[in-house]
Amino acid sequence: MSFLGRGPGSTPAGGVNMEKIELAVTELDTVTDFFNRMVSSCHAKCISTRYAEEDLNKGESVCIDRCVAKYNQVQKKVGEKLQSRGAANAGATAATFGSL
Amino acid sequence: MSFLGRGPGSTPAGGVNMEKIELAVTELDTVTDFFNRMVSSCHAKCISTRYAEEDLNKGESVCIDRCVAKYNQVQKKVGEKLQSRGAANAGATAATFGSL
Amino acid sequence: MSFLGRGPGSTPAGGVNMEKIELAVTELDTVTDFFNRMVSSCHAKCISTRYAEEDLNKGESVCIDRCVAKYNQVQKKVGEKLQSRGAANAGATAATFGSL
Amino acid sequence: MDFSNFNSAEQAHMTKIIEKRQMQDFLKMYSNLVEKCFTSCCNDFTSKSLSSKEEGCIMNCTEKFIKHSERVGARFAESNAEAMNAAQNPS
Amino acid sequence: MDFSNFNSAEQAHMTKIIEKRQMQDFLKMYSNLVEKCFTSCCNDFTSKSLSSKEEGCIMNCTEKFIKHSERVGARFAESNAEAMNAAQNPS
Amino acid sequence: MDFSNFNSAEQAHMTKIIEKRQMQDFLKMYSNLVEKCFTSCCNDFTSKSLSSKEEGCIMNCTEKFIKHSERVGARFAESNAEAMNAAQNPS
Repeated sequence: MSFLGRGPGSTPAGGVNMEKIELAVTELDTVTDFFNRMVSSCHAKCISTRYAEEDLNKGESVCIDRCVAKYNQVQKKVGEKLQSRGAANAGATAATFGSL
Repeated sequence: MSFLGRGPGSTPAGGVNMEKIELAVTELDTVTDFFNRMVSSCHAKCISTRYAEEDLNKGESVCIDRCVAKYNQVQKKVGEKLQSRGAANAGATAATFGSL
Repeated sequence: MSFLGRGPGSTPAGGVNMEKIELAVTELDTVTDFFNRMVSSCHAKCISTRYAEEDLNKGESVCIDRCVAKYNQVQKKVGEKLQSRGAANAGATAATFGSL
Repeated sequence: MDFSNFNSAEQAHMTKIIEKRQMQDFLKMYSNLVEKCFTSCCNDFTSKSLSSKEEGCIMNCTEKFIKHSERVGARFAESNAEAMNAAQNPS
Repeated sequence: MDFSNFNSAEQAHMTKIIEKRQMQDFLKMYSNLVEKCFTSCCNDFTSKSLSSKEEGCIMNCTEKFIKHSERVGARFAESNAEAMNAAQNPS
Repeated sequence: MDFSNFNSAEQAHMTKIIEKRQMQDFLKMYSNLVEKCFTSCCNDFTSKSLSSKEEGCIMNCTEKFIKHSERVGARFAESNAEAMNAAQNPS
């Protein structure tokens, strides 16, 4: 993905603004990753792993609804905290490549 | 990978059909992911984590062989179920981008 | 990433050697993956998940320092072992595509 | 996501990418589901064939995971719609 | 990593890539942190709102993870510097 | 996988991609193995040096993982060959 801007499609003549596309793809991948982790986390919290039946029972269904609501709240809280901390650079890239 | 089709190599003149290459790469990545999860799952089921010796003992070896056989059967069963359910759209992409 | 070499930027005229860039990106991704796993492993070993306070306590801080030191030693030992074993081909790619 | 500021060439390009991602997401979900159901259902390695009990467990695990994902997806879509509404109509 | 053998066009290219990776890494860390703190802090699903206890736990979990990552990053950078030194000045 | 319908330019291209993937897979396996063996073998953080017991555990863990992967790979290749045979010679 990182090299999109170098493809022939990035020329304005093609009518496609590759920067815009690339941003949309990053957003898509981020939403997908977030959703998949929510599915996995709520599965761990709500679904019994005995698998004696194939339908969600009442308790599981209610648990899922609340789990999604709470997960969204956690995402908001963590996001606010990260923003207030300006924590964008706490990763390996910063630790290793600070001096390029 | 998603942008292959836009590279200069996609012109028929180059002699390389990028659609075909891209499909093969998706298949390669899928098989690799499947294999890595099988290695990891069978490791968890069969290998003692005390690590008192460096060789697989008899019990571990037999367990691995059966584990691979069962894992392959599970893959087949899950695949049939997914196919009969037509479950291709149960992901985040569908939930978020259904209306493009 | 695998297709970099086909972009227009790979022509020497552009002044950018895409092979070199690609190698550097692989190195960057490897270091990042290694670092993220170290963060995650040392978090599991050192940080209490009760989250009664927001600061690292003395015990956690000392534990982190030693954990990073040990993790680096493990990386070295495993790397030496892999090198002496010539284990580069133990993956799915080899198992499936040995005959291309 | 809002693509109203995309021209038609950009929309066509984005549609192609989304279709590719959907296929990749499906394959990843499949692979993940095999691992999850295998881990939950298979604990006896005295035989190399799935027992009927294990097979039933696998079927229920798969079906339940799909229903779970669908329910999470529905709730997720609702909360996204609400958030978009709230952004457009600040009270 | 050593970029001294990169010409200026290559350095500019690499800088762009690194910036993009930093954004992606940040988003992945965010997503991972939400999952980790949710898993540690939320265990009661009799309500759909975070309790104040859960909220406090989430805040501490986030803050502590950042401090943890920073400390690991600092030790990691030190050991990389040492390794580079040792490579350049073999005794 | 069957590449018989690939022309020579496509085979050359695919070979390059496979080689690159093999390197990436190896690096990922290495990184994963470090994490796995560290997690299983290191549980004492009263010292910053590996004890000889921990070091022995790491060596056995690595060796055993390689042997495990090779055995899984061999069984996997056999079952792929069988499946391909069955597809070509339906009884």
